[in-house]
Amino acid sequence: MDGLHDMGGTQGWGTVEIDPNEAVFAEEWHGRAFALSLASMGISGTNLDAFRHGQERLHPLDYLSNGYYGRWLACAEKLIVDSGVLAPGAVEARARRMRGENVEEPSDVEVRKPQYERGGAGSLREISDKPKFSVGQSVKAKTFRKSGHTRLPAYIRGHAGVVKAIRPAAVLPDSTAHFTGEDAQNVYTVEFTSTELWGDGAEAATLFIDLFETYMEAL
Amino acid sequence: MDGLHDMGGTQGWGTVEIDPNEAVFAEEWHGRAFALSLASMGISGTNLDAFRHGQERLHPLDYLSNGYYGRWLACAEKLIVDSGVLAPGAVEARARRMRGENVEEPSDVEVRKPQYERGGAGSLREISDKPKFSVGQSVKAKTFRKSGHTRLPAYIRGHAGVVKAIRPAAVLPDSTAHFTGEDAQNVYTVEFTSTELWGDGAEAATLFIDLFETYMEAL
Amino acid sequence: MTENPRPTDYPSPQLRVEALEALLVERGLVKPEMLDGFINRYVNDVGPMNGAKVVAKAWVDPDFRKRLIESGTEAIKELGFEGPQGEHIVVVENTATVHNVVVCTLCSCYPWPLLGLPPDWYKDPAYRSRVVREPRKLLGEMGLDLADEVEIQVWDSSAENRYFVLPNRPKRTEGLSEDELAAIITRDAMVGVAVVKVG
Amino acid sequence: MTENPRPTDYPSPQLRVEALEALLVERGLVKPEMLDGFINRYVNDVGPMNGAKVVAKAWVDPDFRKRLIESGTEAIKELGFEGPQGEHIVVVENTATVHNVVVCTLCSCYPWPLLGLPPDWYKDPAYRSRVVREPRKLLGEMGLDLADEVEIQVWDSSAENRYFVLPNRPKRTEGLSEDELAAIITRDAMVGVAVVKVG
Repeated sequence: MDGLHDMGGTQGWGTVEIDPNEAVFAEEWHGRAFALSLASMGISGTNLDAFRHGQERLHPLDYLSNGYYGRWLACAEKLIVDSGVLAPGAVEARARRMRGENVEEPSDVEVRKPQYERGGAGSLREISDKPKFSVGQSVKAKTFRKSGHTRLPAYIRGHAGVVKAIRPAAVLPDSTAHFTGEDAQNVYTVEFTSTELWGDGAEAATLFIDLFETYMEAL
Repeated sequence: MDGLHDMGGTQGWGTVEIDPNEAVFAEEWHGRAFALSLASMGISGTNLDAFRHGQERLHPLDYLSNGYYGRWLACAEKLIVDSGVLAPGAVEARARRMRGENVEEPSDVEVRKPQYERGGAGSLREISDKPKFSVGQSVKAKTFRKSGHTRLPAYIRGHAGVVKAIRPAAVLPDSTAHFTGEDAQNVYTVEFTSTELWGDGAEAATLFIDLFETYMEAL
Repeated sequence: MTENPRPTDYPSPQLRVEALEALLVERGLVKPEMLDGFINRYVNDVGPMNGAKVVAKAWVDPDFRKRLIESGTEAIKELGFEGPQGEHIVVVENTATVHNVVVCTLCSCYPWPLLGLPPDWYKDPAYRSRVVREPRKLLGEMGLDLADEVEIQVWDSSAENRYFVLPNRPKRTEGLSEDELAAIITRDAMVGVAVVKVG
Repeated sequence: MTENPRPTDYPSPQLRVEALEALLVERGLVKPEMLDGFINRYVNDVGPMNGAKVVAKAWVDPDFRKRLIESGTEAIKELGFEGPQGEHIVVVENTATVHNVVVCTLCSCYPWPLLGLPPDWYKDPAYRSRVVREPRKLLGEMGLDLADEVEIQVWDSSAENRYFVLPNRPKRTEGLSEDELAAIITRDAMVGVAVVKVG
């Protein structure tokens, strides 16, 4: 989807501060949110790609307001509610009760975890399809706009690059996140010049990005 | 600039609620922020295009967090501080003092309003350049990425359309917002099909948008 | 060029607006009465009632309608409506087969002299982002279900032209006076997210 | 598909995380000790000290370095490092003329088995957005001024491959042991926003 999460090359975000004394979890709830997020994929019967898409589906203010673990927590809750394991509003109601509000908790709903087949643990797969593109070949990233999950960032779409390496095949996030199949396929690291991506005035640099075979076409 | 403000076609924003009983200014500060924003352009010696760009330069959280008048207020303050009429931090310090904090207000700084010539009031101009494009002509919006202000939205860039109408010439926001000249030029309303913009699966619709001559090239 | 987000204890907009006004008043750069004037103007004098008068007149006066479509700004000035955000007003007319809707995807440009300041929904990122990509779906969610055969035309106000929708006159309004017609014409119909209905 | 933003009195993340855990524990779907285990693992056992061992070994052992570059995941497993977000690790080596830097523009993918969880700056929208467009300027702001003749290579981790930077070994470290070398290797150098310095 064309959302806020797709940040490559967007402007207006200010400067980056490094805190050399940063704790792994700056606040205690960050750690709990992290651990619950890891657990949420199993509890909701989803997967890592669905978890990433769940973050993308947060409203931008929710995505930004409570930082990284804020968006993980909101996403964990979303996946668990989507699966019917908890009722919509259950977490909010419990949280309000915890701070003394007299609200009713919703009744449980029917569990409806996504039904789909996984071809194994993790994301890498052995496939028999030979790579369609070869190292050194000129390729172009497809130009597409879709409402669902994809790992083809907007800043690459329509641009020409060169295949740098062929990586292990992996499940396609675009279908895995929506439980419509794994569609495992070849993955390539593709090299782009900064001027190709950002225009003639761009800073000199080389950009490498991993693209699934279906994101690419021969040039 | 490629910022959050360029919202056409972006996803993840949820649904739209109409409040039939909405007041013109829902809160009293909205009205003050509105009026101060109108005044801020004169006070800072800037212009409407600079005001729009000032909003774009807010951090996305500032842009979104306090709604429309929140971003107008933040932008008014930014233009006034940029011009040296108020010192950086002056508004924050006064506001903190108003709520009882014992903070010092910064000393005044040197006023440095932008120096530039305006060709008249408002944005429309009489120019002698004949329109480069004619009604019915096929054109393409340029593909560019720039860090400064522009009124060519990302969702139009690189797409082909047809000139629908020639409008009154107007100052170019891209230069006017940066005080580098008015560069008044012809403006066109250009028609795009939804499938051209959003791909084959798009809802059927026709999109009309106003483009400055320098945003366009013949197809 | 841009700034980092504010600290969590950053003063509220309520306080900051007061602080900004106080600092400018102290320096003699604004007068509170001038600000009051701006506010009063858009609360009391400039609003959708202006646009409604234009539409009602166009419905009853074919010559005015013709001038309005051909040269909106001048026709509207005949009724005394002009001012900021009205340098060049283009009137787009709905028909049996075309429905127009207006947006400003880049900020929230709006024809102030005819409609006053824009409502919240017009400034909502959800409206700005979606109406150019899925107008029929969005209008449906907002309560306007258009027949399949009606073509949707979306006008993105990206320059200084301001678009204003001339809605269709509803049936069974033949007996209404121009003032009575103006009373049924809504802001939302003149932006294009609604149609005018009777009673 | 997406949701509207929360009401202003929406409970804080602190409260919601407690509420979520309580609801899941009541249903027997998580055990608090399991969550403690996840947390402890990434606070105590998995962090940049792992990556530092890999780099130090690569600096002193040319055969290991060769295996590391050719087949990162397997070479790293020799040292016992593997796990989530480490299915396929690719090591990119800095040279006198090439500096590598890693990002994930779409979320914040990071080689957990070698570096633990990513620091705030890596997850910051400013880092994610800018390092692919103006890396030299951004690295300069972050304290790393690269010579003009050094080419910057940016690696955007958009699939399941995880990138890890093998920094240049600084001069005047010939006398240091592998453990002493590991002690000077920083997280930031292994992501590519810093270089390794001596004392």
